[in-house]
Amino acid sequence: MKKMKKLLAILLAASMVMMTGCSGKQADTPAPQPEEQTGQEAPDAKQGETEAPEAGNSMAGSKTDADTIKIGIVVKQAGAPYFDYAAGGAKKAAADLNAEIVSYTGPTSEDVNQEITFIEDLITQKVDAILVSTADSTAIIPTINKAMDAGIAVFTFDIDAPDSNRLFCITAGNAEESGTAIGESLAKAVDGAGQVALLTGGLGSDTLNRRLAAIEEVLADYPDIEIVATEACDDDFEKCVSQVENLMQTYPELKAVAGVSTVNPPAAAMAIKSAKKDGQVISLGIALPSQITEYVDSGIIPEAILWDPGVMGYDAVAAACDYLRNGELPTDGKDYGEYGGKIVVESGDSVAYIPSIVFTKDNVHDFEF
Amino acid sequence: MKNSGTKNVRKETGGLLDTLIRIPEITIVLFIVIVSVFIGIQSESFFTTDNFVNISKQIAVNGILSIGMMLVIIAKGVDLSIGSVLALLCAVTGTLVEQNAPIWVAFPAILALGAFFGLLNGILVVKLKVAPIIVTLGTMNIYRGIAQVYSGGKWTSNLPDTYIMWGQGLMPICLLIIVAILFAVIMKYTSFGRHVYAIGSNEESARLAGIRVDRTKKIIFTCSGLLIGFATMVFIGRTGVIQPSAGTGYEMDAIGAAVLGGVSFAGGKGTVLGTVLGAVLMGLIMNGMTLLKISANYQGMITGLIIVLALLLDTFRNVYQGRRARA
Amino acid sequence: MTKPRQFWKGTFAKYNYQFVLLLFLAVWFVVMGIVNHSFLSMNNIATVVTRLSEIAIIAMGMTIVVIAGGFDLSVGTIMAMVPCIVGLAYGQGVPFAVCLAFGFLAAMAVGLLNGVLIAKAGFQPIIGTLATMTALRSLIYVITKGKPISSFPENYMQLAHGKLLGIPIPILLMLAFAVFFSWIMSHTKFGRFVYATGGNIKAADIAGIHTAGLTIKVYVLSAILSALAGILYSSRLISASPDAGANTSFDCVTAVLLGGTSIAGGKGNIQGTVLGIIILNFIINGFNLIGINAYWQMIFKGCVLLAAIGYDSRRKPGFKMVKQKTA
Amino acid sequence: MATPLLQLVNIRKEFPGVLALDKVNLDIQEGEVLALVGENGAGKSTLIKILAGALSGYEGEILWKGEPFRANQTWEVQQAGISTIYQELTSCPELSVAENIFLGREPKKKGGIIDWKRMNDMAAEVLDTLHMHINPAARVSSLTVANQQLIEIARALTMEAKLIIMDEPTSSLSEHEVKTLCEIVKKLREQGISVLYISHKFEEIFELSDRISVLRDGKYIGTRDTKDASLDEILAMMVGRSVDMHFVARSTKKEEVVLKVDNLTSKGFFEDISFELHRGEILGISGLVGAGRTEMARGIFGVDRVDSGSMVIYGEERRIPMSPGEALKLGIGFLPEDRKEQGLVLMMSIGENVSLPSLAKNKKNFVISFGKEKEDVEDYIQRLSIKTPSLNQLAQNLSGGNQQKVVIAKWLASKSKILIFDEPTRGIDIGAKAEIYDLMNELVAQDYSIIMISSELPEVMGMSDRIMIMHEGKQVALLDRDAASPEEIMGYATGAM
Repeated sequence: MKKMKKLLAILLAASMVMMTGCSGKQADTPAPQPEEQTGQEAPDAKQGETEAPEAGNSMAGSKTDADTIKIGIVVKQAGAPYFDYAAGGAKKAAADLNAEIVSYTGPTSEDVNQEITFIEDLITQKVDAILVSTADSTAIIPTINKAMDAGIAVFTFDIDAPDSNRLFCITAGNAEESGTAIGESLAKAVDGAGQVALLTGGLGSDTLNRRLAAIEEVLADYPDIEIVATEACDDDFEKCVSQVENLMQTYPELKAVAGVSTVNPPAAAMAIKSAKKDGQVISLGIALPSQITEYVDSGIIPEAILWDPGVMGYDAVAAACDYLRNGELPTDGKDYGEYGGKIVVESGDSVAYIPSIVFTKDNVHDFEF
Repeated sequence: MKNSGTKNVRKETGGLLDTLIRIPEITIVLFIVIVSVFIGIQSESFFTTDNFVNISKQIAVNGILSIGMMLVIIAKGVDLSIGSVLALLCAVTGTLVEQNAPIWVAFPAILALGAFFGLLNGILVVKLKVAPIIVTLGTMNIYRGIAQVYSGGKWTSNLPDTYIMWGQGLMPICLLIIVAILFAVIMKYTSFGRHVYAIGSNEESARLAGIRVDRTKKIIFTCSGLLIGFATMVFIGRTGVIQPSAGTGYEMDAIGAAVLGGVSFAGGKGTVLGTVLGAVLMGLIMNGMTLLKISANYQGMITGLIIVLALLLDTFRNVYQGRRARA
Repeated sequence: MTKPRQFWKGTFAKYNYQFVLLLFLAVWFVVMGIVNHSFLSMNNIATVVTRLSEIAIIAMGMTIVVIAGGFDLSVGTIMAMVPCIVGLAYGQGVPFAVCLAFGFLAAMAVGLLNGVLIAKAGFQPIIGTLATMTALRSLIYVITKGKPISSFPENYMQLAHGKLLGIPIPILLMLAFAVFFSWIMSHTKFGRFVYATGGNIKAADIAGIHTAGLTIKVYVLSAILSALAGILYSSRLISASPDAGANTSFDCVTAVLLGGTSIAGGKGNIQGTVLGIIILNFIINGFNLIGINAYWQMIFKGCVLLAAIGYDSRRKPGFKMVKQKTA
Repeated sequence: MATPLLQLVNIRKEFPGVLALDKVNLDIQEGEVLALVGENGAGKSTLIKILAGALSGYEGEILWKGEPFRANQTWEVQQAGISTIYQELTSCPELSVAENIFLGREPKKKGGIIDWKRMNDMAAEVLDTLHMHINPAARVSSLTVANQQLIEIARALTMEAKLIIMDEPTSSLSEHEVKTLCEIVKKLREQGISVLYISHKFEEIFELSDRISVLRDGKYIGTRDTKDASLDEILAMMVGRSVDMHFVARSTKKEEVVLKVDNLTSKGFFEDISFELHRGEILGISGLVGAGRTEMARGIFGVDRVDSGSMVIYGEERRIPMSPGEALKLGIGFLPEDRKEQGLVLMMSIGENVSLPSLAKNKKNFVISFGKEKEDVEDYIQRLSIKTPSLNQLAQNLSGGNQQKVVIAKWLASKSKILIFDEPTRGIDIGAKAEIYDLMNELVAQDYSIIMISSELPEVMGMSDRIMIMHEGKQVALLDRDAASPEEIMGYATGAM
C-alpha cells in the first residue's frame, strides 16, 4: 500500500509538472463581457482561454437564405416540460426560418458534465449553431469557448453563461432578476409583514441558489418579513409536499411559501390544499401555468411568475439564423414576428430579454405551457 | 444417553434485558423513542395529532415501497428498479386520466401493471441467472427510459378527486397498515412467505427441499411490483399531479428503511414490522429536521449520522447477544 | 460439419467474454462509422476518450472494491468534494500543493470511514457508503454554500486540457493508471489478496491475510482515485460544482459489471472495466451524433447490460451468482 | 423377481470435458437397503443429484414402479415419493428446526394458512424418534453440526417417501448417533420403505445393507449380496486394485516440546485446555461433534479470540495469536474442517491458493515473483502428488482429496512446522485417505508436528501418538496410543467415564 501511495503521488506530481510546462503559451486577452454578477472568480476562470471572441466573426453571415441552418439544443434536463415547450418554440422557428433542429437533448437529471458531453458531440457533428441552457454557468465556460473556437455560433438561452465567449443570451432575465421579481411579489402578497418560507430544488443548483439570494436581498428591505426556513426538495414533488406540511406544522403563523424551482409552487399548493389551509397560507414563485391552474383558480397561488419558454426557444433560433445569415446580433426592439415578439436589449449588453409574465386568475388559462 | 440439544435452549432463560435484546426490532424501536423524545422536547408541535397525521402521510409511499424491497432483500436480492417502475406507472396513470378512466378501472389496472413489471424483473432474474442487483440496474434504466419516451415528459394536472383521495387524510396510513398486515401474515403464515426466507437463507437447500425456487422468485418480484402499484396511487394522491420523472432515488430510501428495520443483505432475515418501523424512523428524521429548524444544508449530514448510529446500535446488540449466547 | 448449436456450445463459448465485448465494440464502430461520418474521426474519438478518462479512473477503484466483495456508492460525492475543498482552500490563499494535500487527505478520511464501517462495524457496503454519501453531499453544501467554486491556479486547466506528445493528458493518465492497476491486481500481493478476500473471506482470513485491513485499504484506494478524478474533472471545467457526480456511482458500477467483474466478488479485472466504460461512452456518443435522445439511450444501455451479463452467465453452465458477500 | 421400485437404465451424464456417468444401471427393490459405494469422483453424487431432480440434462431412463419417470425438478421427485438426505448440509440456517423439517410441505389450516402449532408438534414427534431433545422453534443456525445433520434425516422421514436416498448421512455424526440412525434404517426396511445408502464407512454398510452396488470412474462395476460379499472384494471393485489401509507404526521421539498450551479457555466453548505437542508427533484429539475441538483449534490459530490461557512455542512464551496472521508467523498451520468454505478460495487456481499464506507471511516483496512461485508450487504439487494438469487449474475443479492436499500444501509452502488438521479426511475417498495418511507419516518423519482432530476412531487410533479426548468443552483424558482402547476413548468422549 505504502509503495502504491508513493507511486500515485509521483504520477500526480509528474502531471502537475507537465501542466505547468504547457502553461506558458496561453494567450491572455479577456474579452469585454457584460459585468453582471461576476465575482473575483471570473477572471480566473477565463484565464486559460486561448481565443478571443472575434474568432466567431467568420461565422457571421456565412449562410444564405437557401442554406438550411443546423441547430443543436442542449438543455439542463431533457424531458422536463419547461424545456419541452422551449424546444417546441424552437422547432416552430426552425420551420419558419429554414433551419433544422438536428438534436434536442439534455441529461436525464440536471448534470453539467452530461451537458458538456452533448455539446462536444454537437461540435463533432459540425452543427451551425448550438443553443444552451446551462446547469452551471461556470463549469460550462470551457466547453462553450471550445464550440466557438470550432466555428459554431453558441447562444445561451434561459440560463446564461456570461463569462464565456457565447455570442448572445436570450432569456427572460437572469436568476437575480427572476428572484427579485419573486421577492417583490412575495412582499406584496404578505403586505410586508409575516413569516415566509422559501423552497428550492437542489441545493447545488447554481441558478436556484442565485434566485434564492436575490429573494433574500429583496426581503432584507422589509424588516417585518421573517424568512423562517429554506427547504430543498431535490426536485422531488412528494418530498416538497412533505416539507411544506412540516413547515406549516412548525410555523403555525406561516403566511406564504415561495418556490424558485417550477416543482415548488404546485407542490406547496397541494400541501396547503390537503391541509385545508387555503386562505391562511399562500404559495408563489416560478411555475408553469398549466401545472397550477386549479390552485390559481382556488386562490392558493395568487400569482406566479414565468415567461413563455416557447417564445424563448423561438427567439433563440431566430437570433441564431439572423446571425448566421446576416451577421447581425440581436438589437433592442428587434421584432421576431407574431409568435416571437419584440425583445429588449440594454445598450452595450449581450443579453436579450423576452417579457416575463405574471400569472393570475385572469390570465392563467390563456397559456398552453 | 440423551442428546443435549442446542445452545439455544440453554440460554432461553434470562432477565428482562436479555428477553428484550433478543427482539430484532428492539434497536429501531429504541431509536424511534429517542428521536421522538428529542424532537418532542425541542418542539411543541411534535406531539400533536396534526403532526402525526402529517408523518403518517409522509411515510406511506416509502413504507409501502420498502415492504416490497424487504421481500426482495430477504430473498438475497435487491430491486433497484422500483423508482423507475413508479415513474412508469405514473406515466400510464396519466394516460388513464386523460382517457377519463374511472378509478375502479385505473386502480386495479395500475396494480396489475405494477405486478407485470415486477414479474418481468423476476423472469429476467430467473432466466438470465444473473444477480438481481444487475438485472434491476438494467431495468432501472429501461423502465425510466420507457416512462419518459412513452409520456413525452408531459405532466398531467387537475386530477379527479377519486384519484387524489388515496393520498389525503388517513388514507395513506390505512393503505400502509393494510398492506403491512397483509404481508406480515403472508410472511409468517403462508408457505410462500416461509419459502422467501428459505431461499434467502440458503437457496440451494431450498431447491433441494423441493421448493420451486424460480417460481417463488418470480412471485417475490411480482409482489414488489404490486406494492409499487399501491405506492403509485398514494404518490399520485399526495402530489395531485402526474409526473413521469418521479421516483428518482426512491430505491435507496426503501433500502435504507428496510436495513434500518433489521433486514440483512445476507438474506433470510427481516420482518415487515421492522421495515415499517425503519420507514417511520426515516419519516421522523425528515419531519424533525423542519420542526427543529435545521438548515437544509445540514440535513444530509444528520440523516447520514442517524443511519450510522442506528446501525451501530444494532451491531452492538448482535455482539452483546453473541456474548450472552456464549456465556 | 458441426451443427450451429454445437458451434455455439463448443467453439464460441470458449472465447473470452471480454473478446465478445471487443467484438461488440468493433461492430458498433463499423455500424456507427457508416451511419455517421464524424463518428470515426480522430477528433471525435479523442474527445470521447478524454472525457471518459475521469470516470474510468473512478471505475478502476470501484472494480477493486467490487472484486474485494464490496461496493462503493460514495465515489461520486468524493469526486465532487475534493475539488471544492481544494478550490476553497486556494481561494483563501493557501499554497496549491497544500490545498491538494488537504483534498486528498479528506478523501482518504472518507475512504477510511467507509472501510471501518464496513470491515470493523460490519455494515453492508451498500448502506455504509450510502450513509457517508448522504452526509458528505450535505457537507459539501455547507462548505460551498451551494455555489460553484472556481478559484484555481492559472495553469490548473492544463491538467485536463493539455497534451503531451500530442495526446491529451487525461488519456495518458487513464492509460497509465489502467496499466498500473492491472499490474497491481495481477502481479502484486495486494492484488492477489483482494481476489482472495472477495473470493472467500473466511479462507483468506485463515490463510493469514488481514482481511479487515485490506478492505479498509481498498476503500481508501477507491477514495483516492475518486479524488484524482475530481481534480481532473474540475480542471476540465475550471470549476468545482457541489452537485457533481450525482450519477457517477451507478455509471461506474454499470461499467464494472459490463466489464465482467462479478458483483459477488473474487472475479474481474481492470481491463474489462475500461472496456465497459469505453463501450458505454461510445454508445452515448454514437446516439448523440445521430440525434437519439437520452431516454432512448437509457433503454439501450439497460438492454446492453442485460444482454451482456446474461450471455456471460449462460456461457458457463451451472455458474450462478447467488452468492453475496456480507463482508 | 418383482418389478423393482426404482430402476436406472443406461444413465449417462456429461459435464463439459468430463464424462461423469457412463451407462449406469441400478435397481432397488421395495423394502431393500441398497448400499452404493465408490471412491470420490466415481459419480455417486452426480447419480444422486439426477435421482433427486437437482440436475437435469442426462441421458438414459429411470423407471419408477415400472413406469418411465423423468426427474426434472426436485419438487416433482419428492411428490413421486423419493426423498434425499444430502451429504452436505442443506438446511436453512435462519429458519427454525420445525420449518426446516417441513420446508416446502408446511402443514396448513384451511385457507392456506400455516398451522405453526401442528408443525411444531409434528416436528417434536419426529425429533423424538431420533432421540433428539431440541426445541422445534429453535433456529437451525444455533444447532451443532451433528444436530443439523439429524434435522435433515428428520426431514426425509416426515416425507412419507417410498425411497429414501441417504448420501453419507453419518459423516458428521458421532458413534451413538450413528447407532440411532442404523436402528431407524432397519425400522424403515421393516415398513417396506427402500433406502439407497451411500457411505464410505464399511461397518455401517455391512451392518445395514442387503446388497452393495459399486461405481468406479462413472461406470457401474457390479452388485453383490451383502451376505456373500467380503470387504476385500468390495474394495477391489471400488479401486480396481487392492488397497493397503494399514497404519504404519512409528518410532516416536518425545524429547522436544514444540508447542505448549496452558489453561486455554473460551467461555461457552472450551475450558482449561492444557497439552504439550512434541516434535515429530501426531496428537490426536477425539470427542463427539460439538465437544469444542474445532473451537479450540480455531482459538490456537487466532481465528477466534480466546478469553485466557498461555502458550509456549519452541520454548518461548508467546501471546496467543490474535489473528491467523500472527499464528502463521509463529509457524502454525491450520487445515479447517470445511475445505470449501474455509480452506480454499475455490475460484482461484491451485498455485494461487498454495502461495496465499506464504505471501501473507512474508511482509517484504510487494511484487509477486511468478517464477519463484511457480517453482515452489510445482515442487509441492509433486511432493504431495496432487493430480492436476497444471497449477493454473482452478481449485473448484479438483476432487476432494486433491483439494485437501492443496490445503496442506499451503501450510507446507509457508514453512509452518506445527500443523493443526481438523478432520483431514472428511468426505474424501479411501484411496485419497490412504494418501493423506502416508503424507502425514512422511511429515512427522520430517519433524513436522501435527494436531489432528478426528471423529473417526480407527483414524485417531491408527495415526496418533497420543490421544487427547474432549467432552463438552473440557479435556477429559490424554492417553498414549498403545494404552488406549476404542471402548475407553468412546467412554471418555461420551462422558461415561
